[in-house]
Amino acid sequence: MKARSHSPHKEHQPRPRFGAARPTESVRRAQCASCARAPRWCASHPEDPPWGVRPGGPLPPSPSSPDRPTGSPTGSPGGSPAATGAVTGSTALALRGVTVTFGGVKALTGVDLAVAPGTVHGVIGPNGAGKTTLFNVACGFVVPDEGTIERRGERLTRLRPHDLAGLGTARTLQGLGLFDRVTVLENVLVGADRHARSGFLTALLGLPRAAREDRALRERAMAVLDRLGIASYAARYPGSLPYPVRKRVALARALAAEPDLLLLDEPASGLGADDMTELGDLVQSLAAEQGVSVLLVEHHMDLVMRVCDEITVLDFGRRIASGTPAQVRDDPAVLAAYLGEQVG
Amino acid sequence: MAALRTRASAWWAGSILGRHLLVALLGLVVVVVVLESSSDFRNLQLASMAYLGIAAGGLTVLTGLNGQISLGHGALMAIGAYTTALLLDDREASTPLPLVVLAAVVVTLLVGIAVGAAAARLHGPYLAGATLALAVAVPGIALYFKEQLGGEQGLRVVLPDIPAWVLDLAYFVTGQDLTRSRYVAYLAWLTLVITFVLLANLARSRVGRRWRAVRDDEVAAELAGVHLGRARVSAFVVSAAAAGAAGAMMALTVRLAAPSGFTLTLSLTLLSAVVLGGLGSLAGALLGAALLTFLPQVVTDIGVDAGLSDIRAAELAPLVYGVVMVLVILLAPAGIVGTVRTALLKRRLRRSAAAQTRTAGTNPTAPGTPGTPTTDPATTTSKGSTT
Amino acid sequence: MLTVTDLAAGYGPVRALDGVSFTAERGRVTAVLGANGAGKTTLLRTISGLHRAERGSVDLDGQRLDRVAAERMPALGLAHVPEGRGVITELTVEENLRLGALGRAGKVDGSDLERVYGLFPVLADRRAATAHVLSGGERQMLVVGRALMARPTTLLLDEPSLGLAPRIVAQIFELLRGLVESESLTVLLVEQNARSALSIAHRGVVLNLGRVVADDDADALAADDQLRHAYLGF
Amino acid sequence: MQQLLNTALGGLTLGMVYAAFALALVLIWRSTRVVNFAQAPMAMVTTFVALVIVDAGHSYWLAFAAALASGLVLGAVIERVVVRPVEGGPEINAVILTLGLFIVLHALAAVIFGNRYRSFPAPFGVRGIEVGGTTIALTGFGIFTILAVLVTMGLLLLLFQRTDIGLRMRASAFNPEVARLLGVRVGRMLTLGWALASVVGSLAGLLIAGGSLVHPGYMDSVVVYGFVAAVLGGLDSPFGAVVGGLLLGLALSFVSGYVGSQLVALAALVILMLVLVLRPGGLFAQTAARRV
Amino acid sequence: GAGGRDDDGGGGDGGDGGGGATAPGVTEDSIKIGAHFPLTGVAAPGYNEIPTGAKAYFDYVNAQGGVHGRQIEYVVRDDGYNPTNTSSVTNELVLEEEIFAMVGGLGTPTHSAVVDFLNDEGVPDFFVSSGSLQWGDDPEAYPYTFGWQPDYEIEGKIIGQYVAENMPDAKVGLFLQDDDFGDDAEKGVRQFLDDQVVAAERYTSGNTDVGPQIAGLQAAGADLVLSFNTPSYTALSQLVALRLGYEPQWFYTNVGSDADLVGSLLSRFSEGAVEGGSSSLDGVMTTEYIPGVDQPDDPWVQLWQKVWDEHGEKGKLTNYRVYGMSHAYAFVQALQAAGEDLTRDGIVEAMEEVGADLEGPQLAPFRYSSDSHLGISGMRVVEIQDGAGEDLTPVLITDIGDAEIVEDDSGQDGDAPPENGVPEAP
Ligand SMILES: Nc1ncnc2c1ncn2[C@@H]1O[C@H](COP(=O)(O)OP(=O)(O)OP(=O)(O)O)[C@@H](O)[C@H]1O
Ligand SMILES: Nc1ncnc2c1ncn2[C@@H]1O[C@H](COP(=O)(O)OP(=O)(O)OP(=O)(O)O)[C@@H](O)[C@H]1O
Ligand SMILES: [Mg+2]
Ligand SMILES: [Mg+2]
Repeated sequence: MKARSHSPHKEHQPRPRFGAARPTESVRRAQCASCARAPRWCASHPEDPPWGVRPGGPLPPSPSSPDRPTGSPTGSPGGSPAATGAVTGSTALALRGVTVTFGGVKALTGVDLAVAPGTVHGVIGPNGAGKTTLFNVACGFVVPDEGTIERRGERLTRLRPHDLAGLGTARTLQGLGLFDRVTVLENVLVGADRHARSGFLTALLGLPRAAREDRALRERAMAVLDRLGIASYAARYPGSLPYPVRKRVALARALAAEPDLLLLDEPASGLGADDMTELGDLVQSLAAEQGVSVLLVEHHMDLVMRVCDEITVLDFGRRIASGTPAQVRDDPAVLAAYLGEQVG
Repeated sequence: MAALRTRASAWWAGSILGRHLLVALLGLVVVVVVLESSSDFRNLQLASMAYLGIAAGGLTVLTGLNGQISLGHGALMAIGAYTTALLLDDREASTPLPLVVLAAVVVTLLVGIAVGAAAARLHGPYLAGATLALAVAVPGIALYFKEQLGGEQGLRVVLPDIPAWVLDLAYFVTGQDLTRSRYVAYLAWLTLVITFVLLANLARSRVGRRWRAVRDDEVAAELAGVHLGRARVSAFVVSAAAAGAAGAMMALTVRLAAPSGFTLTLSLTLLSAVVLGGLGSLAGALLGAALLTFLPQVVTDIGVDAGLSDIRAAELAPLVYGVVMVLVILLAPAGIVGTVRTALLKRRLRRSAAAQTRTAGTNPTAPGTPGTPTTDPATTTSKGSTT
Repeated sequence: MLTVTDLAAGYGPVRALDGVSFTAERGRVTAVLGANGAGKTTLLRTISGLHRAERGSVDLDGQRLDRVAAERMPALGLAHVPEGRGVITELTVEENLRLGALGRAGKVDGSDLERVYGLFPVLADRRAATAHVLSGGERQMLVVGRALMARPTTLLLDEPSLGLAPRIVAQIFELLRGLVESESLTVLLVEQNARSALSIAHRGVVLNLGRVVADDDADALAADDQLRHAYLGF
Repeated sequence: MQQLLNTALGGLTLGMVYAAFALALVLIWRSTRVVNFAQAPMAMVTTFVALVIVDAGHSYWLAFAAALASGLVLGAVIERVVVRPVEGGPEINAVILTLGLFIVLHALAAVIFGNRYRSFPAPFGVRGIEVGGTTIALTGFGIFTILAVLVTMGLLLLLFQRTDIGLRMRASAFNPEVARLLGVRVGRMLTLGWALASVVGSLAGLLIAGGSLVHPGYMDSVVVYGFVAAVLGGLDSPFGAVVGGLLLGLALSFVSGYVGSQLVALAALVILMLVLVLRPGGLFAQTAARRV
Repeated sequence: GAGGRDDDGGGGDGGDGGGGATAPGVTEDSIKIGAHFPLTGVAAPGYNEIPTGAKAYFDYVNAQGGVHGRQIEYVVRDDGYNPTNTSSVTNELVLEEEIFAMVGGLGTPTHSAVVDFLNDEGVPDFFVSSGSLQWGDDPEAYPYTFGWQPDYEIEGKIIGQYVAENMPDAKVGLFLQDDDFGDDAEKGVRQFLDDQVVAAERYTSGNTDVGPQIAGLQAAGADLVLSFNTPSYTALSQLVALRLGYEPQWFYTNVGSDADLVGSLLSRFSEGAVEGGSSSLDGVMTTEYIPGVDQPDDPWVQLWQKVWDEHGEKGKLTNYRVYGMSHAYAFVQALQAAGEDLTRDGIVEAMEEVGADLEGPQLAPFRYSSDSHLGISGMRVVEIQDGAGEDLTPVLITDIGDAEIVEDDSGQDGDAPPENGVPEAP
């Protein structure tokens, strides 16, 4: 595959992994006539259907696969949180005066941060500044010693990660955190699981309802995989897949939950330039077109500067700066603490 | 693994239950044929294979799908067995058999909730230690409450007379009278089939999916909205319930529930059966149960035929049994079923790879070909710090 | 001087390396570049004996390295900073560092530790903490620091910048340059970020699909637009 | 009063015995990340070796030394021959393997040494010591046991905390690949771990056997309580093992004496659960580790 | 039930065994019998010697031409003292091996698992190796089951009466195995000296730490300890007593007082903490219902010695083996009594008729009759001196419940085996 993927004229080649990876019917049919490239990746197709999902639950029939039936009505009833996220004007996530200490270590000290709905909010800072801890607070792994967390205007207290996931918070880990002994599809299905309603008995007795629901979930999951261009890996086990593919699987799992708040912890680490670009586009479209609010931690400045609407800079657990990329980049404090001399 | 794992490639429609029932039906036919064509002794042996199989099935779900190790399932079987014994204490015992079994399951299930909840936060050796203690503690209770539980002698189990309609049915179907031992064997195997269908349903459902997620990566699972505690406890309870059913069948087969019947050895052999057969696979569990049931006798017979005195032969039996255990682990680390399966996968992988390399420059690890079921983290190149 | 000749390795049916040959001069930084899956990590793992070579040879200053067990490498002055998962999270920061010095020939003394702590003050504050609590970047620092503890003469770095803040990356690259000059190290540097890698490397080897597609002076590579677009992504 | 004292002293000696065995488990856990269920039968075999030597008319101490030595060898051999292949595999396989070994060693011992009770000598008195007219349930051998265990614990603490070899052993156990990269001869470390653990195990065996009866199964009850003790303490801590052993020994002794010997195992379960529910990593586990 | 009609050795109890024989397991020239013993595992030590003894005697009889020209084939199966295994090996013996009778199956919990099955299948279940009452106190329920050794209750009674009469002001402590053994015995003992008992401590077999129990007896100030336990626990209790400096008068039951064995166990501890040799139990009181190896010149023991030398395995004659031989002897006699054409019901009837008159090593006659299948009716109390028992009482016999204790006049004591060592029908 890589032969083609890395040949000089790749702009006019199908994307590497997806092109080569024996595309599913849908993918191949989806290739844009002008540039023989999956439309969703092709800059010359602004009208391409948005990424991921649309408010209102069931997945839209994606043009990349006109033959695929729409998701079953059992999907996510009553509109996915994404809707509310987009509608209510209140902030998607707001941290006020959050302080976290581990033993002696002050990981966070009185950090304020507000993510406006449908925006990409970058968090940068030196290693050990507290970025991941911030995430851990936002998704319930760490209970702050002080400070409050609000989601869409409601204050959250002592909610555990799985509760928050139920409320539409999704997160990717700084590592990969894939389920290595189940297939890629199942990895994503676990993410989509929060849209299932059938209970234990239904499962135990294997009632038709369970089967129906399962089918719906699978369609959801496949749609997400397809949009990330890794549908062809659905039946594989993550362990031996190329690294970027695994990164995408992790992302797909988060997206399958159709979150309205997405926390991405160094999603680009270890990715090549091309994958990074795609990731950037993806993140932007998520925010711009689904009103998904994204909180992004990255050390790749070019990416951060490109996709973020707003950036918060942490150092030693304190917020030392925040503002638009432009403002932040020229902030001397940031330069000193984080960027060092060579910027971007 | 894969026996329970949902074939990811299959997003084809179709009732889960339907397929499992089909398999179950075939299974039942086989059972009838085998039981009818074998002696009373074989029937009883098969009955014990069945109850071991049921327990092993439950354990393989717990350990294989949810990654919780239990050295205490013998104790859970004991609870099922004692419940049965208490309900079937004399010929006039009025409770119908199905209710008895149900009661055994429910009681064990309740105990399972307690233990599972306590064990939910434990991992690896700590869980092993806790369940180990459970395995040795429970028989002691039976000793302590002599009056109610019969102490060392244990409780006799009186097998209620075979209902007339069953006799008639059996005769109608098979043309033979139904002996008591065969009756027990049928009960045990019927229970086994039912249990396995239910377990298979769960394993293939979202419940099973969440169990596997928790097994593979707790943090990621929690982030994906899986309630860790609930997942682990439910897995434990399910396998406890199976153990309860197994205990009930054991009581009916052995016609006694006594502490010395539920030593630590039982729990440990159960676990080994599961692993030797192939962790996570119901077929493997059954295979392991067969191993447990038949190996000792076979070995002893071989010994006797080889001219050893009965006593020497008996002493050798465990030796051979142990050696077999060690060898299986060394030669078939994924258990018998698992190893066979991976062998097949490898073949397919190699073939497809060959196909790939012929058409130059395509992805060597092409889609559609499943990777090896488990990839050793050490060998997979991976980035970012472990979280 | 590290010479790799016709090296081949793979994973089952997957060909990860397919006849790779190149030379890394002593006292120079040689960057190994290429897209994901090009075989960079496999190359390093094969050189340091973690992965079995199916063919070809590796030669370090006149000594055959292939067929030498991984655990003997430090004694030969070769240190490998693995890709990810390099920290032993159950040990404390200092134990990790001490471990780094154990493998090498010479005697350990405080100065090594101090040098590393000087380089990464964050770690100094964390001496006694189990590495488990470290942040991603802190772990990466620890791995790099640990490699330095071995006072290697040959250093294999697999994406050392992974998850590190730009300033730290700059620091590390500075340090490398320094070491290469002062102690004439042989450095084999695998990097995703080709631009910054080439900025300190003297030479660059570009892998693709397990084959060497370019092997030239760093600035020459950086100058070659077509190559840059095709493989280096900038 | 005297009963109280004697029950306590009995518990103390018993606890030390559990501790001795727990130390062996801790050692092997720390150095190979395996819980070795075959530890007991291995110790049993070496004890029988000692018995053979004593029966041949040699001194107790010669037999003692021989038992430890044979323990060393046995441990090393077993690791190299059967355990090596399963290392790096799923941990449950190692568990099952050691269970298999358990059965094999038992059966072998029954065939070779005979499946009957035999008495095992003790180097010191097995009569209680006279204190002011009354005898207290502490024998010369009991004191020897206590000292031996404490010394062993001290040595283990030194080994792991202070020495390079200890660091190497732990590194190999936690992350073999990285350890190799750092020049640790992982294979040797694992062998060493098994060998040392088996020596400590043999010591435990001798301490349990001394002045009492042995037969192929005489260590079996210790398997459970020794393991429980180790888990109580938190498998990683030698100190914890000893504390756990003492806690268990005393508790069980009192339960057995004042409640009923049938409930001893139940008591063990209850204690273990109480501890683990509060501290899932045992008494002396490090503070809650970072998860993300 | 009717056996499966297939080739792999079914046949069940259908009475259609081989050849011209009259019962399953019986042919013109052979009788196949079976037994279950713990040959492996924790319970094996000691007990695993019983079948070797029995086998030696059967071989001896076979060498003498067998019984009614039939050779006795003795099939032993291991149950590891686990009822589950007992039931499966018994199934194998009855359904597959098609034994004629079960002889000497050992253990209360283990045999409980199969007694129903054996009686349902109509398999003679002779001489269960256990003193539990249930082997014979209810012939109605278990017509095919016969006990052999004196049950624990009468042993308790005889001991109790002896103590009550000869040590009226002893403070009695009971050291009991926590199962039917201890319970039945306690029942018997308390009939006579309920008021003298100051403490009753129970140990769980398998738990080798009896320190707390002995400490309990010591604390209660018992100066006479009646111990109902197995030999290894005799040794353990002695050791603990040493540790505690506790020196009461010990009274072990027959089961636990195997002076020869315990002596060898207690011998050779350091610093002479225990005097070596079998004299280590000197002064201890116990009971005796068959002569043991401590009486080498008893004619029966001499017979056993001869048998063992000729047909035994390696290893010396032990009381366990003597026990095995003794009930083997009784079974051969039962076969003689059952006559030429052997049937399962036949041998049971024979036992009920003449069982009480069986010759044999036992000092007191069996209680076999149509309304009791209990074994030997009595024993004598002895005190161990130089490892051998010295009579304290004549042979006393009684029965369960409140049957009184009387001297035995059957002359069973002091009889001698026939010349060829093979019994005739009584
Ligand atoms: N559980 C814990 N116990 C002790 N210290 C901790 C714990 N978790 C985090 N820390 C410390 O808190 C600080 C912040 O950690 P965090 O992971 O948030 O940093 P980060 O900003 O994500 O760094 P990086 O960019 O390298 O990932 C670090 O110094 C880390 O060592
Ligand atoms: N454990 C494994 N099992 C199977 N295939 C593997 C394994 N590790 C790597 N591969 C494959 O080998 C090839 C080379 O992988 P390698 O990790 O060496 O590339 P890389 O240049 O290091 O990529 P990256 O830049 O992502 O680190 C890739 O196709 C990869 O999918
Ligand atoms: Mg981080
Ligand atoms: Mg790499």
